[in-house]
Amino acid sequence: MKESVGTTGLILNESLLWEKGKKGRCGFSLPRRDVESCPLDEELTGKGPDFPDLSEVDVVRHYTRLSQWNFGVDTGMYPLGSCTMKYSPKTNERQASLPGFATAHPLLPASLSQGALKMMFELEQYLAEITGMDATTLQPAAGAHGELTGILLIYAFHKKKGAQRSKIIVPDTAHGTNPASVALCGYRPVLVRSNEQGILSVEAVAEVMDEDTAGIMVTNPNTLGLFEENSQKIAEIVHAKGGLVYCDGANMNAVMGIVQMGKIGVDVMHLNLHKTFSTPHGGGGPGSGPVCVKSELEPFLPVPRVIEENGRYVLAEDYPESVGKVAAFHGSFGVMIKAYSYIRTMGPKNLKKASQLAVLNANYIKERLKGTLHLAYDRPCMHECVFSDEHQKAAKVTTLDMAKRLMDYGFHPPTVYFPLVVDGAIMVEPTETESKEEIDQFIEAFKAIVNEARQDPDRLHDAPKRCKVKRLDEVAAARKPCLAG
Amino acid sequence: MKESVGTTGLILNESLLWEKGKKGRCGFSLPRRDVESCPLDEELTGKGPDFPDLSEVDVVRHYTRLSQWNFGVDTGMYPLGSCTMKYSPKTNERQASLPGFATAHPLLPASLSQGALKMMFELEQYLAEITGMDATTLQPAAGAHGELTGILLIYAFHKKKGAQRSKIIVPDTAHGTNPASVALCGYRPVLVRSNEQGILSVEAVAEVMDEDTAGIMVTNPNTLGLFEENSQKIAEIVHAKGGLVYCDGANMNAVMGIVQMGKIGVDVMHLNLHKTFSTPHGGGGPGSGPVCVKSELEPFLPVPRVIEENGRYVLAEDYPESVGKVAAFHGSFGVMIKAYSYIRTMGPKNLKKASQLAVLNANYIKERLKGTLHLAYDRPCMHECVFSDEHQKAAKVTTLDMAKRLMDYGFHPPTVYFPLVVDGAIMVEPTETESKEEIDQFIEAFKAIVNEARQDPDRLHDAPKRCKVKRLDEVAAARKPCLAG
Amino acid sequence: MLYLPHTGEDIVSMLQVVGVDDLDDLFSIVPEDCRCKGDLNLPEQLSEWELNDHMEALSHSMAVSPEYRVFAGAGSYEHFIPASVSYLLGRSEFVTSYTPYQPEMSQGTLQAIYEYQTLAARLLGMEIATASHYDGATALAESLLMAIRVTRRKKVATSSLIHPLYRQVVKTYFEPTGYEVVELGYLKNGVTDLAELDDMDDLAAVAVQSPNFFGCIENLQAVGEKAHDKEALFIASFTEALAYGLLKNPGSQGADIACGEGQSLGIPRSFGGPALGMLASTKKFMRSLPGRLVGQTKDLDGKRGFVLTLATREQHIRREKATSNICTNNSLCALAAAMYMASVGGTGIRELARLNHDKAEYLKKELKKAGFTITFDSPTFNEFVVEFPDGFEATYERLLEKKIVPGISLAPYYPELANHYLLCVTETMSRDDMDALVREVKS
Amino acid sequence: MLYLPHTGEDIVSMLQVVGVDDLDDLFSIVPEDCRCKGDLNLPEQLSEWELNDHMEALSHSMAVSPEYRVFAGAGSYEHFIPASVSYLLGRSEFVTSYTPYQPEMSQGTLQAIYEYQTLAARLLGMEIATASHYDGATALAESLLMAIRVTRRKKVATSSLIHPLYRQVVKTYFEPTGYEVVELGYLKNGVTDLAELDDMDDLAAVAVQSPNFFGCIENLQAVGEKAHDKEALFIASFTEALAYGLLKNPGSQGADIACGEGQSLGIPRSFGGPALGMLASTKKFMRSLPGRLVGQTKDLDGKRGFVLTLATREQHIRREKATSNICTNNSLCALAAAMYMASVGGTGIRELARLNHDKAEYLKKELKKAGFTITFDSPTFNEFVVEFPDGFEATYERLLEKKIVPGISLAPYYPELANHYLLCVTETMSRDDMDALVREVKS
Ligand SMILES: Cc1ncc(COP(=O)(O)O)c(C=O)c1O
Ligand SMILES: Cc1ncc(COP(=O)(O)O)c(C=O)c1O
Repeated sequence: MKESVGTTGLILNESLLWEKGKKGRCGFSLPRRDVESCPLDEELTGKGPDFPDLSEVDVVRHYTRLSQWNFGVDTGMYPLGSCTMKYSPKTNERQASLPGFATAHPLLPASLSQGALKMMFELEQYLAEITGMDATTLQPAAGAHGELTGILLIYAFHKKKGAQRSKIIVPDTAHGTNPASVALCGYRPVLVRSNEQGILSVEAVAEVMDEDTAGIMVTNPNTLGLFEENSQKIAEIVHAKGGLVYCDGANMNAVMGIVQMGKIGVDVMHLNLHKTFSTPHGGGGPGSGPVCVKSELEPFLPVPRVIEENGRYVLAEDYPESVGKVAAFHGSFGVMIKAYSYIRTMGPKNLKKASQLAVLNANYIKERLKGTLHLAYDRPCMHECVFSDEHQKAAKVTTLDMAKRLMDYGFHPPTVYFPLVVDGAIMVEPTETESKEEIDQFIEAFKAIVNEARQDPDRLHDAPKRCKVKRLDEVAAARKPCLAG
Repeated sequence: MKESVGTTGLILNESLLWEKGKKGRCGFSLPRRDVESCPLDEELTGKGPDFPDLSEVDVVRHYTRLSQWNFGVDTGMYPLGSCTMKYSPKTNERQASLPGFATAHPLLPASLSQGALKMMFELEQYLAEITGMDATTLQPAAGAHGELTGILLIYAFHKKKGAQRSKIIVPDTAHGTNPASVALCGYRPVLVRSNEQGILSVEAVAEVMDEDTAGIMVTNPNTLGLFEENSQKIAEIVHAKGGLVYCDGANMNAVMGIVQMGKIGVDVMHLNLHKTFSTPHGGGGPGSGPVCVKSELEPFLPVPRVIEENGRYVLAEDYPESVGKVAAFHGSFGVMIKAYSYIRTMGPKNLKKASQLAVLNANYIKERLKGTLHLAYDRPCMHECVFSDEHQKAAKVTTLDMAKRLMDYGFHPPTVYFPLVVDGAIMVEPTETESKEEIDQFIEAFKAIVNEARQDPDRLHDAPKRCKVKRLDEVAAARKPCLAG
Repeated sequence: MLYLPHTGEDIVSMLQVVGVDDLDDLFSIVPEDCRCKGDLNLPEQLSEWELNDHMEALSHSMAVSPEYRVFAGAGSYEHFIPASVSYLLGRSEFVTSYTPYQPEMSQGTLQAIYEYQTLAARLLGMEIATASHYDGATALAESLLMAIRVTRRKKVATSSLIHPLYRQVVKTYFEPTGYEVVELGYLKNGVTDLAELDDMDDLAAVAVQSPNFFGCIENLQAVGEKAHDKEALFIASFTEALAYGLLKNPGSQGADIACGEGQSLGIPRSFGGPALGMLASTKKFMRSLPGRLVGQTKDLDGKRGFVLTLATREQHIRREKATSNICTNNSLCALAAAMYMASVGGTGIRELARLNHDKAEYLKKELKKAGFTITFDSPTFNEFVVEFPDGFEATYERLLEKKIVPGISLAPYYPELANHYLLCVTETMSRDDMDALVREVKS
Repeated sequence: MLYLPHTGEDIVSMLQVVGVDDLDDLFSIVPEDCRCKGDLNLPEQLSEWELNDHMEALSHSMAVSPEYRVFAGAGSYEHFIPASVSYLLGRSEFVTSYTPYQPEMSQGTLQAIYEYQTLAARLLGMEIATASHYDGATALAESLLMAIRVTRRKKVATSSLIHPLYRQVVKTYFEPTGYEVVELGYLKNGVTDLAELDDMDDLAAVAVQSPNFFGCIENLQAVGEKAHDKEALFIASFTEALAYGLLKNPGSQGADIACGEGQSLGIPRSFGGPALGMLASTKKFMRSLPGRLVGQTKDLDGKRGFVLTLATREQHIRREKATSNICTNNSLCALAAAMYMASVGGTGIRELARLNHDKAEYLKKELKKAGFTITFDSPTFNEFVVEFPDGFEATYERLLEKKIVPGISLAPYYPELANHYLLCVTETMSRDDMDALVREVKS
């Protein structure tokens, strides 16, 4: 193959903040003091935090250097399965930083915040339309927070019905946040196994669904990148027993404008704006996890809700059945602006196109790599495909080794060891913003690595060799945790 | 010494723009067409430039990767002599990008551009005050452009006097732009040698100064980092013979608030806002090279000039003796904003302090390295000090070798082989924004390198080894030039 | 389309490899009746330039400084943010990376968050801090649940002077759990009535906010003692992190957990989010903490590096037994806070906090002079409660016309406090701004 | 002070090493009577926040879009700039580096400028382009001087329809040289009168701008033929680089040198600067080019890399014999242009140029309908000349009140053209904007 994308170059070491600086420096322009000082009672004052004192140039170099030890979507392909690492358009960043939005106080009177309320009102409608649901709350701050909110809605629903239930069905392919969210609401997750095709069978659900089960939590498309074909029948079963269907919509990027979740019996679902709707991940957040519901659950949505009253927008609190609040204010407003901008600049046709190309890219990789890597489920996939290290076991090369070696080739590794149903899973989600050329390079790189696995396994065991640090000892980190300097 | 600042890490290869992309892609949002198309005569239309078609993500990755092959002041110490690579405050960038400034048309009526005119008017006054001169033009786009403008003023001065002259005195320590600017104006540069102390002697100048000499062009402090102590006497001699004194003020960073050029007989001088006044260099510009003059030269300044008329600012064209224009519009307005912001946030005390610390840093390096490297002139220096590879000749290690090796240690090399009067010159200008810690690391690095020069010269001959590319063949580049792909 | 790089040929050749005829065929497994019919009903795409116009128009309808002077805090504070922080935070290596699951290629984020954890712990006087939570309210809810896990008790006591919206979030989180929340009333001087604790038992935690919602500084030490007497955890909550540049920190007052909102530390208010949930504790509770943690370790060559650690607490390993369901947190906000704390520095933050306090005192004084009542006489930081005369609503509206927002009305949260307003003054308010406010409310 | 890292102790210990007692002693070599007495007379330092207020106030007094609709071009054009370009251009590795004298550490800048040179050459249809000059005017002056060097002749002919301000710069540059500039008049249809060339001899160059200052497209091929008949170099000058997305490029019309302004290529107008001087030529004149050049080469391992090259033309080697005195150029502006050209792409620039042309034609048509005279009937790109009735000055002022700037008056530059205005329309003007203009000038 031609020269790998990854190479090495000069970068700079940088010590920890408190190993730098000198007392008396300051990187902040202290405002002029225009009032007399009036000292607070000694009783109440401490000696102040032990922060280093740095100049502006100290701070700028520190973070400029650190940034160069990082890899982002802007650096290269980041096929992290289940995370939808698509390109985040720069214009969306610009919109979110408009002073009117960025510096607005959350408790401004509605008369002074019409722009923000209008944007939120419209975004709620767009998301309801995209999912085929009836109403939306933007308050949850991330996917898991959306799950929690959704389960709280289910809880409120059953409570109102007068008969609370104790369990929620969760398939074995579910993301860890699903059972965790279920448990947070006092429900017991009931595990159902996906079938040999990697999806839920009607029978499996029928077997466990009963009157004490509040509902089911299905990720669709699921974490194997497969569409849950039986979802409608499953929904019927669940509904028949008075349960509700929760859809984890983290993988909505596969089916925008194609599948209407509302039509397949979903009662409540969350979206990840920081995945499907292109808002950047910021190295782990902030995200935004709106929840969309069918009308039967609307009364329970968190307050305040943005409503329109003859052309004006107001925040309404008066929903007696509401679950209350899941965030202090309105949720990740700054993130919503970016998702809103994305939807407005894409329009209906391009959103659908995006899903089609995301699925095309994933299937293309699946087809071109399945000879090289063991493919867990050899069926048409949606936005991602899941391989494993099965074929490399002989050479004692693991999924982790191959992941680390990919770094040397200039690619961020896929998600590894998830979903748990595939042992040594390698979960590849390219997203639609990767061009055929990028994807071909990724495929070549993976093939080259699999060759190395055969010919020179230690190259992989020792990987990565090009990063600023060699492979890090995560076990030691957990054994004797050092969490602060 | 402790671990060097320089190390290696993962960076990404990136092909040339036209080796990427696919016809039909676009990284630009084409505006909606709201008028009918009306094709231009075939006669006049070409087939359009052969540009690659790229998506926004292609472009973003291309330049993100390229940027990581670069080193800037924000990355680390950049002691490039004569270039005053001080830290460029981020707030100044913000001011320059304010829409009112960034998107203003240069020919707006004065009534619609008061803010810009006021800023320029005040900046001219500030610069005159800092240099101790009477008037300023902001039109020149860089230092050399300022020189050209200054020499044009001298030319106009003598022309008005009715007796043009043919020569201008230029010392051997002068920057290459000086003789080149002199020549551009049809004058013949007359070389005078600096004395054994690295400065101009009164005698040397007296010897060559005559009635056919239009003036002298002195850099003060000069390029050896030395203050031209005899400048007053020299000015007297030049003036006595009807000549004018031009001061290359590129090194003004050494003497803000300390020396008044106006007081030492300077008639005209330029400043480099992109050096002394902290505006960033942008990998080679844009700069700004204002010219300050004594009142006798003011009538000749370029037009238009910003003047105040009872509180309003206007652009005045009516200066019959003006040399005309050196730029289409007002010069590097965007750069001026940054310099203006710098002066306003520094204030008179900090500007002086900046010069004091710049000189302190240079003298500190001079003292601490003079045992290690040969010091060309062992006297108190101003903003920079000049060493040479004298001591390394034995080991066949050159200035260039040491410069390249400094990269591996994480520092940008000093200016090398300039000024020409010192053979193998190593010209170190730390500037005031480098802290003692940074400077100490630089000194340690240089000492380590000099050790390597003794023990393992080839390490230096092969340097750099940590950068993305090894040492580049500049000779081949010039022998068979390939200037476009 | 700008963001969709595929050309016609790309699609054709890729479809061939996949072995289907057109893009729709990729979805043949999707049952007909699950499909969308026709296009989504969304507005047609805008060009980048149309978007700019549209968003500028929306943003212009918002009341923000410098045009407006907003004397509102109540959990969201206006503080200056250096241009250097905004620039650095925008570097795409930070912005466009995911949670650092692959540490060797995420050392920038990891060292920066490790530094954030350290500075956060130092600010609060605690031993360790988490990598971030969604906001101050969810950080408090998670802290209370953590106390319940740790103590195996089912009841918590929370001050009624904790931010009312935080208490609503706690209520929402607790609803399905069956755990009990009892609220502590407040005294005339605007601090929590700790006496009410005396006849409460089996408390998992006592949570008090300082400065509290009225801006008053609570006696944390007393809370700590009472809580510990009952073997309950002492949870110190806060909405204005900057206060600890000046006040005694929670740790020094015996807090077991300190949690709250870090927005003041260099994060734009952005209509309330994204925010920064801060959560810190003593080492003792390390393995019970919710949320992500970055720890120091070594690489194969023994070189220092950083990784996400103690994952066994987390949902992706522990599933339903995890200490929390949180996954994505507010990492970039934590990074902003770290950059901000590093820029302000130890010396700077103290002077900045002083300035906040002194300016608020100035406005207090001027309002008193003008004849208004400062309801509570306990010391405050940069917020305080004023009682305005009956019918102030009209004045309030008039001030809005004048582009002044004179604080937040307390009535919705504390019906007994009709005509009471919570005012906030930070370093961004000049003496002139404050004098103008006083002039207007008087007239 | 934010930007001065030295602490008191730092200064003391460093002074010790240097062997002087205080900072003033560092300047003992400076004769007493050269010294400043007391502080500089400058305003006291502002905080970052005071600066923000001050600069915002200044900038708000400027008439810019969207508030104003400015139909002015004349060498400075309003074009959309993608947010991606502004972001990328702000990356400090590009912004805070110096001229790439040390190539191994500056490959980012060097490859980017090499790419700029290539795209610039392709846009203009030339073989090579320089790394940049200050602006279009100085690029023209340097081109004329270059022609004089190359041909060893002392006279140049320039069209009177080259931007008047460019011609002033040329005049200024030529004043001390003794070289002669003769100007070619223009014809009724708004193009240069080439017939005047017939009885001129010993010309080093013939310089014509297209589209010219009236917006009219010149017959470059004819210029080329006439120039070459006289063994003079043909210099094609321009102010609107975008035009070559649609028009035949200078190279295809026989230009020996193409030079002009690149501001339209992604560079904000910024009140006229910094700008981008573009200068391109045939390979033949490579070694006579003024200014910096980046060339491709290999490193020790044979890997591709880029360096500044042909330095023997330059002042730092050649001193007074250099082809120019230029040192610092406008590199970051060239980088912006490269990013812009890469973003727009070959397909995009063509459509964008068409849109500029078609919109200008629309306004032309509407103005004609409204009864105004389009003075010159030659084809134009995105600018054209209109004749307004006597006393239009009043209307002009009224339009300014309405926040419309109806072009530039030609009278100051061409006294014979009283009441004539140069109007510009780019992709940033909507049909509504143009209709509004027409409505207003009519009423
Ligand atoms: C399938 C699935 N569900 C839920 C989540 C949780 O979303 P978040 O990380 O935003 O809380 C994720 C994110 O990794 C996911 O992939
Ligand atoms: C002493 C001196 N004079 C003149 C110049 C030329 O300035 P510029 O590069 O801005 O044209 C320089 C810049 O290197 C210099 O150092």
